Amino acid sequence: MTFSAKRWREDFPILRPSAKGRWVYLDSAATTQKPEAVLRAVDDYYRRYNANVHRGVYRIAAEATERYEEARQRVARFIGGDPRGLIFTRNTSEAINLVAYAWGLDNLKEGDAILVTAAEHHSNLVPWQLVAKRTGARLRVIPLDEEGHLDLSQLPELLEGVKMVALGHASNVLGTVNPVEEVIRAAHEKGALVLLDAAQSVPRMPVDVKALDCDFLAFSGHKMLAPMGIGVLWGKPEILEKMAPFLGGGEMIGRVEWEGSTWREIPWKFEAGTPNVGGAIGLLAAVDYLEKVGMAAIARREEELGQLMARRLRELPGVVVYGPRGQRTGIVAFNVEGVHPHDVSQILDEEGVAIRAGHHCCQPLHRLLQAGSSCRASVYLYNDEEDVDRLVAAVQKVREVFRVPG
Amino acid sequence: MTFSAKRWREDFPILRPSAKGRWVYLDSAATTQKPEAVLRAVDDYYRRYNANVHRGVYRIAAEATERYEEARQRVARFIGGDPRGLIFTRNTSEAINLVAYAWGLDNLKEGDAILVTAAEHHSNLVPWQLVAKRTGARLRVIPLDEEGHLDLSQLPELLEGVKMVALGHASNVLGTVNPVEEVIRAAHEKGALVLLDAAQSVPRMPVDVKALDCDFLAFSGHKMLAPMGIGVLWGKPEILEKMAPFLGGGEMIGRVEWEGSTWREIPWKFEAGTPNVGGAIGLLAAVDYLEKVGMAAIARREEELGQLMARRLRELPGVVVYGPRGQRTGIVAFNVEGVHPHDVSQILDEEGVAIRAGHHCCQPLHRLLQAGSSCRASVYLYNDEEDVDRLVAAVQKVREVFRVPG
Amino acid sequence: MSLDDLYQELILEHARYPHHRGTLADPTVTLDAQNPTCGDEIHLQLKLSGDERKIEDIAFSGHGCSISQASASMMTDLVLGLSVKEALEKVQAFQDMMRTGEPREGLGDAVALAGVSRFPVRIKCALLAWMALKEALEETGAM
Amino acid sequence: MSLDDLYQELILEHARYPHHRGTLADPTVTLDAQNPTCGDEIHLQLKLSGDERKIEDIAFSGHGCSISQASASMMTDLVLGLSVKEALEKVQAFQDMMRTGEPREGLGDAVALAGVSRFPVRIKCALLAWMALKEALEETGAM
Ligand SMILES: Cc1ncc(COP(=O)(O)O)c(C=O)c1O
Ligand SMILES: Cc1ncc(COP(=O)(O)O)c(C=O)c1O
Repeated sequence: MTFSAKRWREDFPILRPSAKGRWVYLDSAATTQKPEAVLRAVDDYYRRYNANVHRGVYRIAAEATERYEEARQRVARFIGGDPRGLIFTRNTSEAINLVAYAWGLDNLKEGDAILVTAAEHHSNLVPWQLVAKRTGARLRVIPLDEEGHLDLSQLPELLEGVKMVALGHASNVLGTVNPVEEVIRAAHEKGALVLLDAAQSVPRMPVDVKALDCDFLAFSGHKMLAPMGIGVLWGKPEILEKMAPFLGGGEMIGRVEWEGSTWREIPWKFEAGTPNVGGAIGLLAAVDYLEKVGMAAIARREEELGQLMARRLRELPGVVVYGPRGQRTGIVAFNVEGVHPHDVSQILDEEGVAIRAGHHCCQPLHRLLQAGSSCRASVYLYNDEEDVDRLVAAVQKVREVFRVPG
Repeated sequence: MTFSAKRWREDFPILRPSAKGRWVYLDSAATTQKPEAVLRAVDDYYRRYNANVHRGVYRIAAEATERYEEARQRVARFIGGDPRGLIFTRNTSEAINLVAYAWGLDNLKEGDAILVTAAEHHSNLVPWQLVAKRTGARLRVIPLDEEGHLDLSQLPELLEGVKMVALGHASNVLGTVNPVEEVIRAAHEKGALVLLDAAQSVPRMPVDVKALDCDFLAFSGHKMLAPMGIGVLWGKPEILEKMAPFLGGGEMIGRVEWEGSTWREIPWKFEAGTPNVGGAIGLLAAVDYLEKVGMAAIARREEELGQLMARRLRELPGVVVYGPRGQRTGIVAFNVEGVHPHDVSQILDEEGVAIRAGHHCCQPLHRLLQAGSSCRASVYLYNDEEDVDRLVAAVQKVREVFRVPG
Repeated sequence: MSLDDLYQELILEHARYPHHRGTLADPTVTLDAQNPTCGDEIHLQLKLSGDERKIEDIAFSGHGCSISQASASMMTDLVLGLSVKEALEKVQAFQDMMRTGEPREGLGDAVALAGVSRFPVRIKCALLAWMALKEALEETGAM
Repeated sequence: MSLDDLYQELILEHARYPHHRGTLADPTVTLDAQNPTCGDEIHLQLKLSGDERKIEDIAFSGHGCSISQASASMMTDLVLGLSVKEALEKVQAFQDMMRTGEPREGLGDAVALAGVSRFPVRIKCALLAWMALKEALEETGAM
């Protein structure tokens, strides 16, 4: 059975061809487009049973609450986790900050270390810098090898004194998937916890928190077909239970007295105020859609297209492709010699191909790559070989306009 | 010119009469319903120009960024504030927590006091308890008089040693509007800052931060026609500039190094990760709609219906209405003697009237009212006198089922 | 679903004049439980026999809606005099009834609450006292 | 809007072979500016006459897209030898041109950048050097 991107594409209103022809979207690592099924689920919520959750006795309030909690169950099942550990946040960034504050402020102190990798997204780096500053803990960095893989040769030494390993699962620049099982095992042996930044893995491969045995996992709905404004932190219930709350407010309380308060049980302890119910319902529909397509099929497909894209781009003279030559995801960062990524992206846009240009929230990694910025093309289930052809042809056009030698 | 709720009602798909007749929604203080214009604006975004903001060169990314920043300008104008001080959050709760953490952790210490009122919503109480616990600061409470108005007779004494006054603008239970100008003036004289919890004021009356001279203002989009998942913190730019960031991540950074980072200018310094662009665009459309109806007209209308509801309910034997007899908003809390609010709300639901039952996130206030919980009916621009009739008739039905004497 | 299912005369009677409402002079176990979403609270007290095998006396106080009050009243009627083991079986039977909506035998007046299962938001109200009992009995460790 | 507006030969020439790229031995003012959304950076150096009235020499380094590089190159050509006041007027004229899209007189080669105004995301690129110059001149306080 071959994967039919063309068939899936029909479900995405924004991807329908216009009079000018078909537009090619290759920026799904930044945010994905949304299928009709997700848009309808959210619309149906607002047109039929929009209400604040948890406290309403009337019918639509009960229905909204039920669907919201069903979304929690469903998304937890999707990642193989206990739903009591599933907290809805705005996005990956907020999820990581939640842990950095609620776990970090109480569990880090002078002399402790937090271990990250050299390829970390700012969202899995800056929160740890902020909490390090407040607690006196220090950051330590797992280096990369030439191809962008983690260099784990010094891992045991790096783990000395580490309380938290904050680790990207799949890179948003290099197209690598990190050997997180190995790091998790080593970290646990030394008594450190592990948070996985799964913003780029949960959308594009099967992820099972039980099998991985990670302590925390963060991801964003908008990168996996759901609307913006909904994300997830999953944490092991026994760890979450011991943590102080993060945001204070409605819904997360037990008993409120002037002198202090008690908290509701997890996961609600970590959800303050009116949640994004419509967003959670959208994420539920997105997860249904993804399972219909099949996460294993998506992962295989990503790998195929990623390989093809990397190979075809590498064939062009004056084009450098970052990341490994072997196994990879459908996220490919590259540069055209002597042409700034902004200019590449601008010309590609004129050719009807949307890619991202910049540091992709990975300034330290770009310094390592000795590039101020890069171009990034990333595929999703609606892309196919024809889109890769269009990309390559458009990069040729860049070479012509800027007279790139070769 | 009379206010035509009936006309506005037609804009709200969820409020259209079904075969069983017209359903009466009286829970807008919890969350409002959404007009077609808002639903369409969000839908149009996802169907036409959904993209991650700020970093994209291609056309729809540019359009999404422009609309997102236009929403900031527009919402800032709506509250009369400098757009550089307008930060998009998930909701009021997150907005208040932002200040409690980012301002509080660095500016509160042992011996300092935070002043709140006895009617505070948990979202404007618990964040301060949390930061008080971390810093050694203490909470102090402005008491209420018999009718639920702030008792300001001891204000100068209460303000001694206070660094922050966290003050509800309009109560979500009592229907009162607090004399915030007076408190702000007194607080500023003593060098204290003032945060207004405007979750219930911005949706139902003209609010101008310049005129009020408050330092921070927090409110939620979902309580003013916008989708869930979008809220606002407005702060005076000169104060925000001096604050450390709250959440770390993409978008809020200047230069990221391993050892530490610099921040982007305000307001972006306080927006980490992918924002809820669709939500912001929905809020823009909501603000447009509200200005078309007219905030002054909405305020007058609220007052009329609030008065009517309070008076009609008070006329029923065995019904107690909380809050003032004089001026009030369209939020009315009450109890039916000997009948638990859950039971009242259940019977009202059967009669097609949706109200809220519970402590409305105001446990301390309910202890003051000597009620574990209460019923709350709240109107918005789509409600009218007929809805009040329906409410009163349904409460009569409660009295019959439970044989309330009188 | 109809209101009459929910607000049957028997339920209203129990809610209006609850049985075993009050406190015990010499309880073996005391347990507080609450429904944080609505603020309802129950304080449950048990007096167990010397070998902690049998519920010799029971009382409850606190506040809640008619369903939670009636449910507590019916429950206390039912489990008074039972062994810990029997009482826990009743709790299980009541939970099953709430989940399935099927009336269960051996629940005394509490069978009238079967209709609550059709009002999902109210199930928590009906369960509050039973969950408190279960927790209290498990605390005694007398099973 | 068309790509040819944006990538005119003159612009590409300046981008490929920028004028006054480098550093000064003895600058009066040095200013770093960046466009945080894309990471582009400029280091601008000025040598002012003794009374700080006149731009006697100018140089820039850093990295950025063709538009920002070309713009910096054109700007340095334009303001070299001008008084601080004249230079600030040029900055104002360039800003106006970016806002309105109308070509402005007296901007030298930089008039070729008028078309950038039709690409809103790129305006920041074109403005980077000019904003740096403005800030640098204001820092000298020589106005
Ligand atoms: C006065 C007041 N403050 C704060 C909030 C919290 O708003 P949100 O739940 O949107 O964060 C509410 C509404 O629930 C409120 O009425
Ligand atoms: C690896 C990685 N981590 C974190 C994030 C942050 O996600 P969000 O912006 O949704 O918070 C992203 C996406 O931008 C990412 O690619």
